[in-house]
Amino acid sequence: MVRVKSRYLLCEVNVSDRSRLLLLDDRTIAVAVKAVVARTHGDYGAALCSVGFSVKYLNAHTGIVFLRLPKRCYRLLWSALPFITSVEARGQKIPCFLNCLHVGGTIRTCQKFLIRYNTQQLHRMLPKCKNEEEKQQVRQAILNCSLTRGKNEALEDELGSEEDEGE
Amino acid sequence: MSVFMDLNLSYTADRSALQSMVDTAAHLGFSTVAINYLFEPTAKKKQEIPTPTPINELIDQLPIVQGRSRPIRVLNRLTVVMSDSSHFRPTAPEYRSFDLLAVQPTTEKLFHAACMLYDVDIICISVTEKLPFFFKRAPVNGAVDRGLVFEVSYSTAIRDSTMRRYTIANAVSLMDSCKGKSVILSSAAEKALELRGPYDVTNLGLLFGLSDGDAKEAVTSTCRSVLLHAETRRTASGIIYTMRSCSESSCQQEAPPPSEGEAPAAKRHRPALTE
Amino acid sequence: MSVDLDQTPRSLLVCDRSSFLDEKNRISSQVEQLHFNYKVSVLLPECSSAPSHLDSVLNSFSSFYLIRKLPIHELLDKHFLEMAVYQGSAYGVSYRTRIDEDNCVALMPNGRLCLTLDKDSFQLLGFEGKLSRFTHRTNSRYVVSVDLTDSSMAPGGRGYLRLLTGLRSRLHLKCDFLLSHHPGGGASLQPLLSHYDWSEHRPEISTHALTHLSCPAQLTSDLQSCDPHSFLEWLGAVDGDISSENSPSSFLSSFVCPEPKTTLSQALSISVCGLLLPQDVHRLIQEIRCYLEQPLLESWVSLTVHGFVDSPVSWGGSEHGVLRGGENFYTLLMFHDHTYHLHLATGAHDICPP
Amino acid sequence: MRPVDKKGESAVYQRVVLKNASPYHYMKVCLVLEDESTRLSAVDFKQFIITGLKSLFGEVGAALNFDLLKYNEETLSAILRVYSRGLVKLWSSLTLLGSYQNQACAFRVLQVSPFLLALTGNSRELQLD
Repeated sequence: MVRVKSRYLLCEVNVSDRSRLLLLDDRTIAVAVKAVVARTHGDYGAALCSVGFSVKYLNAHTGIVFLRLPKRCYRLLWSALPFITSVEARGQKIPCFLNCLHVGGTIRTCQKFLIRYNTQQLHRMLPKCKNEEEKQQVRQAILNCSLTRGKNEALEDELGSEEDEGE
Repeated sequence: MSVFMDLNLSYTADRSALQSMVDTAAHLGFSTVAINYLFEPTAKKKQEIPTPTPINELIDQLPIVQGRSRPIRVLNRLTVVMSDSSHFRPTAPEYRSFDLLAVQPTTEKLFHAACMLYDVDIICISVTEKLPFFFKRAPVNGAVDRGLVFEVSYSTAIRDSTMRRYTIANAVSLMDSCKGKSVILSSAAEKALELRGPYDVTNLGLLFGLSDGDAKEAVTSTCRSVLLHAETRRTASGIIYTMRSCSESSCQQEAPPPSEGEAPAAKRHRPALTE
Repeated sequence: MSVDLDQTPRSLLVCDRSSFLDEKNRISSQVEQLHFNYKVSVLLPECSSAPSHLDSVLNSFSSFYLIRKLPIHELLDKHFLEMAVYQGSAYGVSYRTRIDEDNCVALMPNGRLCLTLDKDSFQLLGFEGKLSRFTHRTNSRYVVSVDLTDSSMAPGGRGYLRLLTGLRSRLHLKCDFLLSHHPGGGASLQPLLSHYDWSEHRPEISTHALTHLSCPAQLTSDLQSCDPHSFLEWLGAVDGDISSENSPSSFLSSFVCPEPKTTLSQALSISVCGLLLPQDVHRLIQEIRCYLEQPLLESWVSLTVHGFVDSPVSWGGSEHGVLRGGENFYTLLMFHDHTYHLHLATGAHDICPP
Repeated sequence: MRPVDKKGESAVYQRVVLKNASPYHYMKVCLVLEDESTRLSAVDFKQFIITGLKSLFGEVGAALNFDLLKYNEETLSAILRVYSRGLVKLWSSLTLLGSYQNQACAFRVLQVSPFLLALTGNSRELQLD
């Protein structure tokens, strides 16, 4: 059986006020992406975007989002993403931009990258910690990322099942 | 390559509009066109299947194809829009008076049936709505093997921006499944200004995800194989051939019984299978 | 399948640079191999009216004949073969037929008859041929090429009879046909003309005087420094009467003459249309070379020859086709020191020119 | 783009083969309007084509560079020059343009070529009777 080939974009939603991230949900991101693709690539882009595009996962706490794009036109759609300047969520306009961190062929590779990336981020945060307690917390988090497999596997399972359903 | 064809010009009761459409098609370089009668049965009341007006009554003078010394060839075609399997009656004698027979299935089940079972020439892809189903490889390949072709029409894409999105999206997902084989591009034009030249249509094919060569075949060779398929379908693989004058008279005689919705019992096993 | 809208069908441009004095120059074969010429245009810089001897060459281009609804089997007529094909060179190409759609026929000066047929006609004809180079997924076009001067194709020969019965009784191929003969002219074609509806046509000459023409200054320097594409573009602009007086920031058009440029106070553009023989083109080239030997201000002349878009062959016997445009033409840029630049261009369905 | 040097034996004879090297494509087009008396200026004409590009290919399409080399206001015919990589986009947006100021219209593309010279020597235009 031939698989529908996709590309998964791992993006980071950057906002000035991190508390507003929690307002986001899958749909708002999808709407924003579709709108910006229609604006930059017109009807043609919008048409390509209407088949095989979806927001696979959104972590409203960290602002991480997985976009699924059809492989044949992911470059075209990707080129529109930098033009997102705001996302409309629950009646509020949230100024933000999408920063693409990784492009992968499966959700799994993206997720592996994400774990590595988050570890790096934690490492970067470590020296900035104000007191020992915070430092300890961050250290613990790093250890969790790299050592404890239980949590990761749970996440992988969740994503893995979504992927299957997508094909 | 064979000659350029546009196998879908919408029928309008307005003679002069039809005439100007055929004139324009000839001027643009199409050597063969088909006038399409759309038949859209609804669930509630019974409707008459349209009968084609003979071409010589419809068009006074067949125009000469641009740059050539021969006149354009005009055919009749019937498209049945199906939302239920009872809408297509394989044995209906009315179908026989058309040169080409097309169906436009609106559900996945009907699409599957059309691809695998129905004795038609063309399967139309809806371009006015987002497809409610995906094109599965199996029925698409089945249809290709049986010599059926899929038709994408572009004139709705000229009329409206939303329809244009549906047209491109549906066409692209079709091309993904059939890999550019057995696809024809036609206009479905309702007036002359909605027609486009053959090379323009070829270029439009690129937008729909076809390659250069496939796009050109979609207006030439593939259309030719549709005509051949139609010919074999009408003549039982080329074995029986009935003259037009005979078939017309027999149609008129047979017309009343089928309009009651009854086909001869011996031939009824076919629709039963499709349900 | 990937969506890539940036690609265009292939095109070829061959740039030759040589001298008429060089023993190994191939200009005459390159000119003669393009059999079916549709248009010749000449650009004479700093010239207000055509020199008389050039004019007389242009006016002496052979006339050609249009035969309406010619059954192709008539080309195998014994008298015609004896009068036109075995002696001299006959040039014939079907008219009002499109190479990518219809059946096309060409009679080449070397006695080859080339038929490119769609699948149905090919099967009806029942004569061996080969698949066209440019068919795509389905095998829908075939090329039948026979040498009429071959012994098996002599009247009464086996191949001859097979082709004749094929064309006469199975495939009733009829088309409008353009025909010309060198050196016999109409007299050699009489066996054919006498039976059918025909008309004689003179090549149509049009002259266009240009003033204050911007022109690339580096026409005399070598090939590398004068980009062939921008040169051809400029020549096309002159031919098509397109203004190059634009500022690079203009909204409508940023097309300008390639830099560095000079201005010609006047120039003359002459073009001839019809079925033109390579022999006549060759004579014209010789005449232009004589013209260039006179001491003049500008020391170059350009000559462009367009082949028929729908001819079954381009250069020599190589197959020609149309994808979107069947361009096959060459531009000869001649200088007074007997050097020349030759640009040969073809579109997507052509092999590389000689 | 692949220049191939086939022969470089002497300084006198030189042969260069350029494949797909044409930077531009040229299109001969003609606009047909429902109301034949409508006239467009060259600026309107180009603006109209840009509108078509914008609706089909968005802002990226609208930024596509093309030149209106020649325009005839009487016949609404024009010669366009476009970078080769933008040809398919420009052509398809011309094809899908269907209305000009609420009247139906159609672009008829008469010829497309990578060489401007080819536009003046099209044997399909030969009329003999």
